[in-house]
Amino acid sequence: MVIVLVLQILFVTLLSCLVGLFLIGLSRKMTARIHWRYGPPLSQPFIDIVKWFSQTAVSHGKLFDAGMIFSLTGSVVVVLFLPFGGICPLRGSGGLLVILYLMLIAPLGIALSAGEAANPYASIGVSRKLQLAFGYELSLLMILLSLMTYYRTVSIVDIVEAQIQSGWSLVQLPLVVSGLAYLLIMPAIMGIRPFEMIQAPQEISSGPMAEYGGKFLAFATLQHALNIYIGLSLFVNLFLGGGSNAGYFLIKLLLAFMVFQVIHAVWPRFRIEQAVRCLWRWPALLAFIGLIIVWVTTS
Amino acid sequence: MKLEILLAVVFGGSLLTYLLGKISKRARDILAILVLLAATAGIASLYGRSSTAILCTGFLDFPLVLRIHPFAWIFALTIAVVGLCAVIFSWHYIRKKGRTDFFYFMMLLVISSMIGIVLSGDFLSFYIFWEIMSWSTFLLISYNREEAIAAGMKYIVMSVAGSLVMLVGMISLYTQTGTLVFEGITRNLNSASSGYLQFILILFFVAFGIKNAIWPLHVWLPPAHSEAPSPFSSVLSGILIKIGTFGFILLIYGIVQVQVFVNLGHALFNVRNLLLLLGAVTILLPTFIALLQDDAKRLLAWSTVAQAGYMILGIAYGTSESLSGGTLHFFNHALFKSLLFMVVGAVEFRTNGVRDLNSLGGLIKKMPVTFAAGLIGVCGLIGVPLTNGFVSKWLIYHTLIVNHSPFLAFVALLGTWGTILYSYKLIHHIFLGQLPRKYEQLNAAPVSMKVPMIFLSLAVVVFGVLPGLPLHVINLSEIGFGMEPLAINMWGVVTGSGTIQMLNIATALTLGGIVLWLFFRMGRKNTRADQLDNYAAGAPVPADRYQYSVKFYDPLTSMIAPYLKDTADNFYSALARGIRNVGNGIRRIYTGDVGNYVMYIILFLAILIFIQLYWKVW
Amino acid sequence: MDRNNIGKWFKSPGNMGQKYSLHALYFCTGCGIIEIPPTITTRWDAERFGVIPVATPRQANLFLITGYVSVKTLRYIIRSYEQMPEPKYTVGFGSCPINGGMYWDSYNTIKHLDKYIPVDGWIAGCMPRPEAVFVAVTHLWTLIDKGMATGYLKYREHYTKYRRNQEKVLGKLEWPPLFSIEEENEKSREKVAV
Amino acid sequence: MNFLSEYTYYIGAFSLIIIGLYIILVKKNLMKVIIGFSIFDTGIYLFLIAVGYLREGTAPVFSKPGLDAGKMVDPVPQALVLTAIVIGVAVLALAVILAIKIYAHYGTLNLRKIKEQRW
Amino acid sequence: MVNPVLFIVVPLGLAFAIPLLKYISKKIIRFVPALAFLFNLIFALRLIPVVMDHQVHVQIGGFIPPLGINLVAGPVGMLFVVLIALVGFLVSIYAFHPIKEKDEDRYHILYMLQLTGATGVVLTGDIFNLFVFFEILCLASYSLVAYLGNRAGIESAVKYLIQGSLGSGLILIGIGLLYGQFGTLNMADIAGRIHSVQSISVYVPLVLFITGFGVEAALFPLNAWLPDAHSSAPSTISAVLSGIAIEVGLYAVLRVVFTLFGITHMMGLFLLLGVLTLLIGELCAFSQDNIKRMLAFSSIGQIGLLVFAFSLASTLGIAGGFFQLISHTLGKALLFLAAGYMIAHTGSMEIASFQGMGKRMPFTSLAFTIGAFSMVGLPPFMGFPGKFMILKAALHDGQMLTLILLVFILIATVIEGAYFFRVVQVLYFAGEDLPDRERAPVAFSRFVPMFLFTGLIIVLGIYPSLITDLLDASALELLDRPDFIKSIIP
Repeated sequence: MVIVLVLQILFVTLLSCLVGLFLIGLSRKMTARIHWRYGPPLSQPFIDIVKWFSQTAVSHGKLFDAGMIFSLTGSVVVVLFLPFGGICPLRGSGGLLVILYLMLIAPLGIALSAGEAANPYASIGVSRKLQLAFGYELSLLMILLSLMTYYRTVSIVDIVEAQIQSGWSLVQLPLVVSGLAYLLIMPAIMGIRPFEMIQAPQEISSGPMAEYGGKFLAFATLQHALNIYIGLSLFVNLFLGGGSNAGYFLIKLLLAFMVFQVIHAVWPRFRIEQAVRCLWRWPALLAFIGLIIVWVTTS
Repeated sequence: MKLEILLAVVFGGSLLTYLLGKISKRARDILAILVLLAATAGIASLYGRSSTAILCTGFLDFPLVLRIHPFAWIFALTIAVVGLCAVIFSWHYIRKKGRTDFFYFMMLLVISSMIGIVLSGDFLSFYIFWEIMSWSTFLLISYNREEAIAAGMKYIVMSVAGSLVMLVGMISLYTQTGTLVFEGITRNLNSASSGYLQFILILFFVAFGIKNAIWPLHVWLPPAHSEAPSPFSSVLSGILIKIGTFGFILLIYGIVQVQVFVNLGHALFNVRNLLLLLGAVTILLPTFIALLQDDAKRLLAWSTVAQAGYMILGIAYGTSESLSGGTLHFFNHALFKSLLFMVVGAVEFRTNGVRDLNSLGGLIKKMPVTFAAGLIGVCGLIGVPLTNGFVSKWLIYHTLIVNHSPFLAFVALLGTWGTILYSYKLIHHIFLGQLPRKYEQLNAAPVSMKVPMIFLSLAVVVFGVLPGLPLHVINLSEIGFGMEPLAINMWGVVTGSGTIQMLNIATALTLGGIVLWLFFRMGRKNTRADQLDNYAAGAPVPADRYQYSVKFYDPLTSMIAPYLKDTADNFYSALARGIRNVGNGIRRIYTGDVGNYVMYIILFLAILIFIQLYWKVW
Repeated sequence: MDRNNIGKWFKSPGNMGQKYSLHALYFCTGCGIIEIPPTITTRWDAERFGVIPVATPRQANLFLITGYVSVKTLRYIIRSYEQMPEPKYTVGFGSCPINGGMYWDSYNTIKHLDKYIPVDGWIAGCMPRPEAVFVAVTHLWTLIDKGMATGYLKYREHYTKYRRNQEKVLGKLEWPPLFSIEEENEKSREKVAV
Repeated sequence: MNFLSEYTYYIGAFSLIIIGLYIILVKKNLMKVIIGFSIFDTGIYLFLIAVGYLREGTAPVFSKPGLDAGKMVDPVPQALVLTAIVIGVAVLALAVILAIKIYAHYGTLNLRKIKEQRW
Repeated sequence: MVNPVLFIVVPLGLAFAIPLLKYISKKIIRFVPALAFLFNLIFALRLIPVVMDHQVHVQIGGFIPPLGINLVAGPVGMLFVVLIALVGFLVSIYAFHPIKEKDEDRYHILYMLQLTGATGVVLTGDIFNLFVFFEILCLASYSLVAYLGNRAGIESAVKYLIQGSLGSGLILIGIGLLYGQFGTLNMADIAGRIHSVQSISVYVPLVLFITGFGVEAALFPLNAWLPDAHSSAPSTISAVLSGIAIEVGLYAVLRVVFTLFGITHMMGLFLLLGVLTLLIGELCAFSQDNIKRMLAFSSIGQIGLLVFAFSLASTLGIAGGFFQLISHTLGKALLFLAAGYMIAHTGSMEIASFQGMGKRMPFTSLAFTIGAFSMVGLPPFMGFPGKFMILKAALHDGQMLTLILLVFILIATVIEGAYFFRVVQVLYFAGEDLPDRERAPVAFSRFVPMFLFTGLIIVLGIYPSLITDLLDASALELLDRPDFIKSIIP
């Protein structure tokens, strides 16, 4: 039993890292093809990771290291709470609310680490990250609440199972508005364009990452990869019915990702206040309507 | 320990401390700590006990009754422990200031009267201790002079107003039921009409709401918390405002039974919904106002207001899970908020009173223990898993979601995200970023400050991993209120619709952290860089001019700031001005001209006679 | 390209990683920067070689000095170079960093960049075309393969000399030395060139 | 006319009281106000006397046999008036002394100008 | 048991002995008032258990009422006698240290006359004697207000005199009217027959009495003299004026309203009047910068509260009113003494000039603070049981008007709290922190009365049951009118 659990954990963690990195590579490739370029190989993120690990790195203090580890730990643990096509290692430990809270750890860790770096670009980046998070959380919370209210549970596994019984949430009438809202905030959750102002290399020298080199950058990239995976996985699990097995789940993940990738490739960046305003206007409105619909229909 | 002896120890101890201070300062400090240690031990020894004792048989023909039960026990213990930490913290902190005997006396008096409040078994002794707490708090808030005077004024005026309203409610209960002892009131209140009950509840809600800083009644809190001396701020924020929470629980669950409370009045417009609405507003507005603050203690003060909203939400919702959440949040908030005020106090102490976030920075290098404590406190405040704030907030959210109140849950969750923003601002501005040159010679916090901070940080983490410990006591008190207790174990809570299991989360996070740390060690060893060895577009970093924390969330705050006027505060200020103007106008009737005065006398006579002629009153 | 040679990856992951993931810091000192946008965008697409621009020296391992180096910019170049993590490679782009180029007699221009920081490769020309960059990159690959792109080691070894040269031009530097400085170092300076 | 002759003293008394009150109310000069008080008091004394007065009554002393107690003037009001006059004189004296002091301090007796103590 | 006449005779005799004693020693006269009132205090306290049992009557000259002049020492009377003796004794200790270099003997004579007048007012059972003693009280008060001889004192005294003697004149008219109808001056006698005549003819004397005594009792439109007189008198006299004189005026009103006329159906009017007085007093005090004026206006407010409490006309209300009355007497006397001592130290009556007093005069500041807390009604001080009892009575009353007025009382109390706490803050926290050595030495004669007042306030605040029996008996005396009449005129 324990061995199965350990195996599950290892499998999910590694696979999600791989998937995340693969998605980053895919993203670069897709962007290049849309730009009429040849583009890097799909393995480029892995090459980068290997390179970073072979480099020296400069640390600004204990918290600079610890924050980074803390951040990646947070992301890895979130992954353990998400069903991966029927596999969910920590299913009985708190459900969506715990996931929401664990999702805090990653940005908090990076923020602490970047703060210790004492670099103004990093601070600006962190500030933007927190503000952007605040922007999309408004909608995300309402969306998740409408789901939890609809299914009367806080457990994500239960929600997935309920969808297997009754079909995808996205196509069920009370939840479709929420689903649309989720689609709108998805790029912000994954940190891709048009909500890429956190890093904005041309503007604030890649923001929180400004002082990261070597293995720190490797960790940050892994964290970013996991972040993309988590955002997509939440969407797939909550609205696209999860997956009965890992393969099916991954296909859904991939398809969902490619939709957003197209947007990423062609869109410019918002300024932070434009982004927040945009996020607070349309997705929030939709999510609010969705929540009201769910509340009315279920009470 | 007998309850009377306990009270005698704390009250007598506080007086003795004052007198001893005239002889020896050091002995006074030790005595103060010993008194609270004795109180802590005494309260701890009362665990699980339920008993009553008569303090005095006839005060205006009312008996003064003391009683202990699990619910009072957890409050009393928290008060004693946080009070103890604050007093230890004062050891160095207060040394620089004048009037130290007075400070210790009032500090112990506040703590003693709070213990008195939670142990009181009837409304009269409750009120007496309540008022002693009010005025001693007033004196302590004003202790720092200058701006503190206005803060103290705001506090005491609101406090007096609140307690008068409570007095009216209490006497009204007496006329209705013929007794002031809690059990007697509960017994005799069954026959009361629902309109009367709502009237009473609203009266008491005003009184408790002022102490607990519910939204339109919160205005005293931010200035008071920020201007009080820091050890007292931690008492103020950690436990004093929770006395309001205590009152709420006592009233709703102990006196008016919760079944009665939930079903009271109109389906939509009733006191419960009013309280829930105010709780939601209390979470939402102060959270965002805290974002705008640049004063560390004021930021924490607004955060306290916001957190009080969670407790109100939990208490007013009226399920056993929500009550557990609210009470647990009280307990947790007492720990982490007093911890945070101590952290800010330590920084303030070392930097000679700098609280302005924009002029601090980089202190992690100088005060690492303080930083760690601050980080843990902030994590608790946000509710990062493995710290105690998480479980209590989870309970509140869960009960709101499962019982079909998504909008309240939304407000509560959104408040948490606002909390992240201002918490990070606090930590970042004080401890992270560039260390200004003037602070390069800064010392770490003295031991007397580190000890309580470390203790409280440990408590925050321990109760975060083992929420079963406080929840067990809360369950006992819920049984005392005649409610269904929660299904708990040492590591978490089991409900039909979602479980929380801190064991798994803790293991996952710890193991994950260790594995990733090992993985991190696999990479090439890194070198340490100075804060000036930093990327600045290739240029060398100009020392002391590389500050960047001003207007940290400006894009966001400039958007929301116009909607965040503290209208309640403006209203009260206008009211005070209005009363002053009316007073100034009215006293013009004393013109100084004796002819007018004679005219008043004759007019009075004439009016009295006119009354008789017109209405025939005789 | 031996990018897909698994065996080699296992034999020397460090070298392979450095080769195929050259994250470049373009130092826009002069006119040379005009050739960089076509290099990294659609027309020539440097990304297929794994070369992408990055924002800060902390993330870079390839330093491209694109154009003449004035005394003023030298300070920034040194600072950025010292902040890059090791191993790091420097490539001088155009004639000016090599010998001053058309500014050979300017009082204000650095004539020989390799006096101040080690340079692993030069791209001659005024201007060199983007293809020349790729030539330099592939050349750098071979150097890395052979273990000859060791400018950063030289910098470490002869830091005293470099620092003296730098201070001769720039005066006292604001930042502390990166490595320890020997008091008396009579070793003759070695030419470091491709 | 019967009415007038019946109530002459009362009419006189209340006239004096009203006049006194009028002076106290209207006059600015402190001395005049004191005089007004004097008149006011006199009115009251007259009123008290009138209360006890009996037309064609005798002194309330049984000086010779055969006097009807019912025909005697009531002695109590007279005693009251005596006391009241004593008190009145004391007040009057105090008032005058104070008036002197006022004049020493303010140089005026105009009550409309002595307004330092107000609101 | 002691004859109640002595409570009047002893101080009166000693007062007139002062000019003689002056020739023996100039110092000795300082102790005469203290002696007299200590005597009163001790014997009055010993008389109280007797009075609780039955009323004590004294017929002057052996004539039985209604013909003779009589003294009635009931619970109410003795309560006031004790109070007057207590305050008189403590305040006279304060005057061991002379108020003014010259004319010390006059001060003591007038002081004793004033308090003797007050004692007489509360003990007499005869309406005309009430008037006479009242005049003694008033005359002494006028003179004492002018005692300092400065501009403010003289001006206030003149205004006080004009208003006060107008009031006295009205009382005298009222007495005349009553006598004309009933042919008697004994209060019990009049009370027994008051309902036998036409209503308007007793209404006019009632109104005249209320107005006349109301001037001294500082009811709302009649109280214009009070702030001036209280603020310009010497502090000891302010303490007595505020602690005794207006209470005695109130006593006279109570006697008239409850005993003499036995009114039951005009109480709504008095409730309104009380709350109006309260509100206006507190509002005016709120915006004062002069501490003695502030305290004076606060006295007006307190009188309003007392009027409200008594107008509830229930045992609870009157007992509560008496408790609040005692608390106000002790508290306000303490406040005036403490403020006076601080004024003597700083030479200014501005509140702002009391900065740093907490360091310089720690005990005085503490006494002031405790007095202020007691005034606001904070436990464990004496104001709390008083407020508690009044609120209890008001809520017990339960009429709509009372409940509405209750709201205003609460507002007024909050305002009162605001200005008292402001002073406390100035004492302790305003301005710069002073070093310890600037402490002023505390004079014994100043310390003792303040200490005793403080102690009494705390003790009675913690053990209000010490006096509640007496208060209940007093309330009963006022309310149980037939019993009162029967006990005097069998």
